[in-house]
Amino acid sequence: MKKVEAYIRHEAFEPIRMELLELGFPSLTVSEVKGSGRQKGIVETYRGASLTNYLRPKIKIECVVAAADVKTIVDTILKYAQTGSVGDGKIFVMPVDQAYRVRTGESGDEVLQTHPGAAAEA
Amino acid sequence: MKKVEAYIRHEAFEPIRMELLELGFPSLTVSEVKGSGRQKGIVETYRGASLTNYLRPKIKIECVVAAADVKTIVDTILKYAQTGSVGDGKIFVMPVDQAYRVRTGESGDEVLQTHPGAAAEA
Amino acid sequence: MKKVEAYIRHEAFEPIRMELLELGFPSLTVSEVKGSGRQKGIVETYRGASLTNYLRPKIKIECVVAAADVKTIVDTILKYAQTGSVGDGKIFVMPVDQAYRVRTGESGDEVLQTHPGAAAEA
Amino acid sequence: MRRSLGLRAMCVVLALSLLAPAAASADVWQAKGVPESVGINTLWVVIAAVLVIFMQVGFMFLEIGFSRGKNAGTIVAKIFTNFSIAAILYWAVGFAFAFGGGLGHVIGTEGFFLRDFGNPTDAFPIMGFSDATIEAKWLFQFSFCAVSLAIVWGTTLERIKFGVYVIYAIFFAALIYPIFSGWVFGGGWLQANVGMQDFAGSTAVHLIGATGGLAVLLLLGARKGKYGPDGKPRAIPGHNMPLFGLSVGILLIGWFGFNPGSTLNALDTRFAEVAVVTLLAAGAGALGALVTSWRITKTIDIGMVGNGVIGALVAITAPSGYVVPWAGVVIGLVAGVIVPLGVYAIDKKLDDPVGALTAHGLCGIWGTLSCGLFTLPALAEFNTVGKGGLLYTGSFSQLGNQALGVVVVFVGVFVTSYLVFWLIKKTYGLRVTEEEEFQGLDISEHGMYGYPEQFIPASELVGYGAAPQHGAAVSAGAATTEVTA
Amino acid sequence: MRRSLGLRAMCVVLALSLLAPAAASADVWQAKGVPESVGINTLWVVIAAVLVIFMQVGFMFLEIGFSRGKNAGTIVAKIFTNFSIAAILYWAVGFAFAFGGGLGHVIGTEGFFLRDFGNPTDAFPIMGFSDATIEAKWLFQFSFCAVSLAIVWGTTLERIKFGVYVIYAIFFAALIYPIFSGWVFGGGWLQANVGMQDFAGSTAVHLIGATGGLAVLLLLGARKGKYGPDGKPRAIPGHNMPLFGLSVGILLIGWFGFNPGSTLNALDTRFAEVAVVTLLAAGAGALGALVTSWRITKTIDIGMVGNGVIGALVAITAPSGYVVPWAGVVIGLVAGVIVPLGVYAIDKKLDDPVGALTAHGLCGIWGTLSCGLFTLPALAEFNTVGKGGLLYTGSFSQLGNQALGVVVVFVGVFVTSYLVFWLIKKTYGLRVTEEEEFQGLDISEHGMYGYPEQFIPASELVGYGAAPQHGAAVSAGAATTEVTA
Amino acid sequence: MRRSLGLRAMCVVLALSLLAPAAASADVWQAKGVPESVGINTLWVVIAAVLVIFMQVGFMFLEIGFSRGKNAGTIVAKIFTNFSIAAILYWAVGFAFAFGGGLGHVIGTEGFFLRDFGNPTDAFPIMGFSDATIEAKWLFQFSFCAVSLAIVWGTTLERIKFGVYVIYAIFFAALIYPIFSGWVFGGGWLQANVGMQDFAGSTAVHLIGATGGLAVLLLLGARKGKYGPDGKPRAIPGHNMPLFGLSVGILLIGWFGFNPGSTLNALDTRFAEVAVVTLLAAGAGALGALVTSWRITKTIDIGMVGNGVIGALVAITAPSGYVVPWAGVVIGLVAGVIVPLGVYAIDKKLDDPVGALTAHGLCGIWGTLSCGLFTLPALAEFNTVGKGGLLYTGSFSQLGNQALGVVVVFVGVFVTSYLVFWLIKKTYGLRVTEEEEFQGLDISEHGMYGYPEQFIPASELVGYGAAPQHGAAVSAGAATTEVTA
Ligand SMILES: Nc1ncnc2c1ncn2[C@@H]1O[C@H](COP(=O)(O)OP(=O)(O)O)[C@@H](O)[C@H]1O
Ligand SMILES: Nc1ncnc2c1ncn2[C@@H]1O[C@H](COP(=O)(O)OP(=O)(O)O)[C@@H](O)[C@H]1O
Ligand SMILES: Nc1ncnc2c1ncn2[C@@H]1O[C@H](COP(=O)(O)OP(=O)(O)O)[C@@H](O)[C@H]1O
Repeated sequence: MKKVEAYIRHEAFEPIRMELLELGFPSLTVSEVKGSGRQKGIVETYRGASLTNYLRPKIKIECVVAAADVKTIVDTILKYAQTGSVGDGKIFVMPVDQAYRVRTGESGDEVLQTHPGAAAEA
Repeated sequence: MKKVEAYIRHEAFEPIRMELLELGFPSLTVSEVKGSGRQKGIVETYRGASLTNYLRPKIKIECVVAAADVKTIVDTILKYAQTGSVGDGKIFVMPVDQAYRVRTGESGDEVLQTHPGAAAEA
Repeated sequence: MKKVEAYIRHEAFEPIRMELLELGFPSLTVSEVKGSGRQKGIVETYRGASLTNYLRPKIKIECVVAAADVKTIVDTILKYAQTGSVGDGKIFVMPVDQAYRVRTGESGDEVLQTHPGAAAEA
Repeated sequence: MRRSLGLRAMCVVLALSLLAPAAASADVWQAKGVPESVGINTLWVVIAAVLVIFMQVGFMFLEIGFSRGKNAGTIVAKIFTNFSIAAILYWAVGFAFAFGGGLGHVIGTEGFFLRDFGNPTDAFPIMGFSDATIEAKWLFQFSFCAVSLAIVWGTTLERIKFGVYVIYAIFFAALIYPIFSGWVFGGGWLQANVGMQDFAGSTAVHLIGATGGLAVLLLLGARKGKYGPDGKPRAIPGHNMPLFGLSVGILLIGWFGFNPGSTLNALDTRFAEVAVVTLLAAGAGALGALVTSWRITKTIDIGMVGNGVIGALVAITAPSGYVVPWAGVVIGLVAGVIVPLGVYAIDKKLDDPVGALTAHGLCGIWGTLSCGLFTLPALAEFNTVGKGGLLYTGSFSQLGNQALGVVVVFVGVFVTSYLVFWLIKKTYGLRVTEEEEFQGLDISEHGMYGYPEQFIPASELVGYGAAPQHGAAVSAGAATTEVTA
Repeated sequence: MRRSLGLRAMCVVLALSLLAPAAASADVWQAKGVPESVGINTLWVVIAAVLVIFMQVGFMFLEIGFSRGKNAGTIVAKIFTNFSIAAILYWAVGFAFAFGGGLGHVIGTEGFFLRDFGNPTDAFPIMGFSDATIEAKWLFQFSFCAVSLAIVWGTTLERIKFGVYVIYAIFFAALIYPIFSGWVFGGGWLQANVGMQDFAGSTAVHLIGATGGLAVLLLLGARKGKYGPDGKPRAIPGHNMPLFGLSVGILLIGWFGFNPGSTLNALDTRFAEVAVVTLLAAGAGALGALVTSWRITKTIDIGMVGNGVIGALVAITAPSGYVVPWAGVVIGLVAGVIVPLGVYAIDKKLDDPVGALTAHGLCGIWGTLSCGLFTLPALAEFNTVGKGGLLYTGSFSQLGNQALGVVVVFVGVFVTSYLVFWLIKKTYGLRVTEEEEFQGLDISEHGMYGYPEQFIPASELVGYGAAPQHGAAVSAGAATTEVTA
Repeated sequence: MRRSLGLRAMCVVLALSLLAPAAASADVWQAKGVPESVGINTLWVVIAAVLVIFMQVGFMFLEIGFSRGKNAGTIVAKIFTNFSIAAILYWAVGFAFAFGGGLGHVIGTEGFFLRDFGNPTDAFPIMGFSDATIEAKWLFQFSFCAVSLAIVWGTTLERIKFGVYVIYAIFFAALIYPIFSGWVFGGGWLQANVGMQDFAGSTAVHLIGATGGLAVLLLLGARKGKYGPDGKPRAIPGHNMPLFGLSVGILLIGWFGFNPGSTLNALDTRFAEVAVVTLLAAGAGALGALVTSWRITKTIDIGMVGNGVIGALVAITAPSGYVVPWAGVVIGLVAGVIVPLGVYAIDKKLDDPVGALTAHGLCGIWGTLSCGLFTLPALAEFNTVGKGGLLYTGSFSQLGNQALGVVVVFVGVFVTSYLVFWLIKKTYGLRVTEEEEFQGLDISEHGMYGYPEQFIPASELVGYGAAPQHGAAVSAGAATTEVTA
């Protein structure tokens, strides 16, 4: 089991979500984060004084999948999140020991997603 | 050391927090996330046009504990977060290499929680 | 590759970010979280009834670096986040399997940061 | 489906209201050659009416401020819908029922659709002391009806079905308010025969509204989660104190129309004195509530200070035309003390999110009774209603009459309102489902949040957020800076 | 650089406006020994003007409520800038062009800088029926100009360059509005010769504004993302329905100055009747829009209820001085039905975030035409403009004159405005860059968000957040509690 | 404990204020048989007072908009508490001290509790030119006192202890404001003997307020974090520009009561001319500030445009009754230029979050001095105060008198206020703890956030959020959709 964490632009999320859904990976979690990287900051002015924001808003996607599915997820994210400009973001893959579905209490790979390869349930 | 990450409903959090506190696990972090999974979306209308939200608000709990305590944490979350309806959420367990307490700079299992089994500290 | 996750006070972030930038680690992500730990709660009153918040706002820093750089990151965070009072927070280090730069699709250690030891790219 | 009931009823009433006068409409207006005093007094009454109409915005934000963010938008729709229903029905029938009869009447009979009456002074005898035109008087009295209706709903926030507003508004603006307010200050039997004093409506407007609010609350129940498993009330803080501040400010301004405008007369300059009394009461009320709530909770409760202003204004409404300034200060101060005590006490059992039962109910009662204590005999005479208060006359008679009036109106409005709400509950239903309540009325009743950006994930909104679309330099206006080495 | 164009132009006009009258300024004021009626009518006109000026705040929040949060602050700057330009220019030249000529004029020629005219009654003959002072009349007419200008921009939110406001405002307040409004209610040829009825400006104020809005919209285009790849409109919800509610409430209040104030006269008491007609129309409009939108979308659309009020008020503006109450109800109701239908239809092709084209355009047209149906002959006579409507006279002639007026004004304003905007587009540019649009106008045009705490990360703000700085016990005020074992 | 000091003092004053008149209260009101002019002028004065009272809401949102969200709610409580203290004390003693004496007085001696004076015209000679009733005049003058008090606190936001508001308000409304404003426009020595012109209070209201604000600021110090380690000012943006826009809009409206109302007279129609001058100045001020700040910062600063309006209104306050329109434009324009320059300069050393020192202080001084330049001799004569300005007379004498007045008032108010604040600092304390400041005044002083949902984690609020409670289909209203395969 692996967790894919991606920090991407807001605009990229919707097409990624839709393709993942089609591919059988409906389950993921997103959150609003602020990232610092190569992307430029933004300078605000207020009553003559200025204020620089180095942190820019990003969407963080968290998606836990079976190890075999990592490539599909990463590729899908790369496909839609790439604009070629600085600030496109990063994807990280991390190990996961175990997963539980709260509703049923069951655990293991089969709780992860509903893609063809996984234990269907619906 | 393990990190337990759980995505649950807002209402479930309060009882979980209270039981974990009693069990000696006062330390955890929560954040507001939006999840997509089996749960249905919601359709809004605005001036005749409609807008579907597939992402529903969830609470994410992050709690790092000694490997031996993972079961206690997972069981507590399952106990209170289970309603039996779609959207109850997931729990993931992940490996952690090291932990530091910022206040003292010390590291290791003993910085994690204040439960009986861990190095007490008051 | 390792991920450093730190839960710290808001005020500590700015100096940490600046020092990391100087050290060649410009890339990181922050988010607003609420933490529960040893720190005291806060009691509100509303029309005579009272309401206790046990969760206090914290900043979560996420920073993925090469394994060799973990110590630098942790030390920098400890340096600025330590006030000595309860509530200073925790740092956790976790394994990461792989990293991708979305803009270019490349992967591996070199996508992580721009510090001298890593593959420069500018 | 379910919702169409109220709307259909409304349409029928509306259609009727239009057909009738269409037959002979030309009679409303005639060329005028009127004395200057008519113009001046009409001017004052219209301006006062506009100030009172502005209070709708005050009630809107009182409720918005004290609601959770998920229930904020619905209030906007509610206010304008209710206001509109009241306008049409008070024009069609309400005003006639309230004012269109001889002194001592139970229900008026002249002046439907503001037409087909002879000399306005005969048709609406109680307002004959003012020569302002009947249109101005209608506008002013309508604005009171709309205030009274707005007050009702303070107890029902965050859980009531929208259609209930519509259905009850019809009954309220067409019948309940006109009849009972008519008894009190429309020249009805309580005013003309009992001699009950209520200058601008502590009872006739505020208590009537609060009584309707009590009736519906008893049938509706508390918001889910308001009372813990132990039965103890829990804090459900409103989401926006600044907007609550706006509401109090606007209500305060509106009250300068409400009370002084009730003179219906500018030329005797009484209205300026009423304004001073009103202001002093409001000030004393804020301070009374501040100190009282601070003594109890050891915090400076923003809501209490604001509600102290409102409660004091409600209390001074009845006596404002009958008392001198120092009495206004006393009346306001007592109202200010009542506010936190009433709110804390009622909150133990009844879930009244804005504190309407206290501010408009208890303070309305106190204000009405206070005439029995503080009415200056000369002013009773000037207004030709009732007698001086206990303090001046040593007699309890006026106080008794005030109490009688309060009881009659409370019982009358409570019974009729309870009946209407009970019928609604049995047919259309009063309350949204638990699911809808949890989601919030904005999304469940109106299909959209009142604050969309706070409830809809940014990634699902079009062009939301402040992130530059490309990493490229942001052009003119927002200067940029390189951060990487 | 680019932005300086408009500003420079403005400065020049300003300088001119100051130099001229500086030479002989003492002539404006003379000691007065005036009949009481002058004071009274002046009082009413000034108060009405203040109510109408308050509508600027209404338009501010109408636009703020319907914008995304990243574009909220710019509207504040826009409103005051436009208002100010209008004030200076309408004083310098606008009023003179609009009103300062003989009856039947095309463009006025007297009264620049409110000076150097002889007897005001001769210089501004159309307003001779009122003896209010010329300063009061100017203030009132200026407030209309400012409303009309505010209406223009409803279609342009969230993407227009700030300088466009400045440049067009100069043309609008100095020329476009004065000339065309002068034709309609400044005693110009449409009023004096054609007999077009427009009591308070359904055409002269609202349609003119909406027409300007249409012209700029055609050149400006939709907000990015408004239309999907399939060409279908997508929802871009505004960010704040409570503030939208505030806007409607304030506009409603303002309209009690707008329509009744257009009598310019308190002593004939007509204004009270106009107020009643206005109120009833607004009420019917809200209900009409509520029911219509509910039938179509099955939700109670908050925006539609509010826009129903606005649309009905726009519609009743022209006939308010010509019709009786029941007709007001009908006119308002129809406007209420028009609002959702118009908004849904226009939204398919044109991106008009606040619905100005419908509320001020379509409803303005409907209101103007409705005089041709419902004008009471006696009131046409009283106002000495045009004749009775179809319903009373059986003749289509007034309706035809109304239609002619609408067409003339629409075409005239559209052509001149389109030309001005086209020139702006070719030189200064109309639209911010895509990047700036995505970021939002607040940061890109004004260098700071309208809601800084929502867009700037807390860790980058000074002393933001509510976290205690040290873990130590929080002292007085906020009690604390130990939570760890 | 600490907090009880101010409250107790307040209670004592209050009790005294009630006891005294209780003995002989019936004298306030007498039946009237007054000339129509009294009614008309009283009407205008009361309406103007209501407009000025509305400015409290303006100041509320000015401060709210420019504060961080954690300090927004406290302002609501502050405004109503201060307003209330001012009401009670200005009625008890303030008005008498200010106006109740012969011309040239240092402190008035008649009219405490608005009673026990003989003929009002003799008791309050300076207001004898108007026949409006004394109650109306009191209401109007009180509203000025409340404005002046509200201005004080602009410099103190986000760090002052609530009790300071209470304590200083008592001194201010009872003594400081009455005495010094009385010298300037209450018929005191500056007005009667020196001939200082201040029509509506650039000095008597605005400068007095700003001077109090300067005194407290010097003792209070800057907000934590405002100045960096290098001593350079840092941006602490306010949290809500739309609400700032609301404030400016309301203040603008209020000023139509403030300046024109200061005629205390409707029948001479001067008020309409004052209104025109006021409006033109405001417009010029917005444009002056827009251009000036844009030249310096290259952004269109929303706050500056709004503050330009306010600064210009402050400046035109003194001359509004003395100058002709074009002079109003010049005065406003200069004030508009002063605003950004003053704000930027003061911000370098003094932390004045809303810019009160500039808008009310510098612009108040400029406005007062501008009389010495632009006063039309005929208007000086009409108002029977002072002489024409330099521009007309070539003499510096009026300018000198204006300067003298400014200096006297500034020094007097500064010294007394500094003393009061110094005493408060030594006893009760001026400033909350660092911890409380960091947390925000809402939670630390009032025990609850002004925006609870933004500061309290959703999971700790009752029924917060928009998440459906069960995964089950959301019923009526919000349609739903399956998303999983
Ligand atoms: N090493 C990292 N650790 C955590 N977050 C990162 C890291 N690198 C990048 N990010 C996230 O990705 C976002 C985009 O990264 P950035 O360096 O600007 O883009 P690019 O990789 O195209 O140069 C950042 O704003 C940050 O949120
Ligand atoms: N594989 C996953 N990766 C990340 N988050 C997940 C994953 N599966 C579920 N979640 C989170 O859990 C929430 C509930 O999941 P859902 O599938 O709706 O419930 P259920 O497991 O009861 O069918 C989701 O909204 C999402 O936030
Ligand atoms: N074991 C943990 N798992 C997750 N988050 C933690 C853990 N321990 C601490 N935290 C985070 O760190 C913050 C500070 O911890 P706290 O225990 O108050 O400080 P200290 O370590 O100084 O006693 C908490 O609010 C929480 O957000």
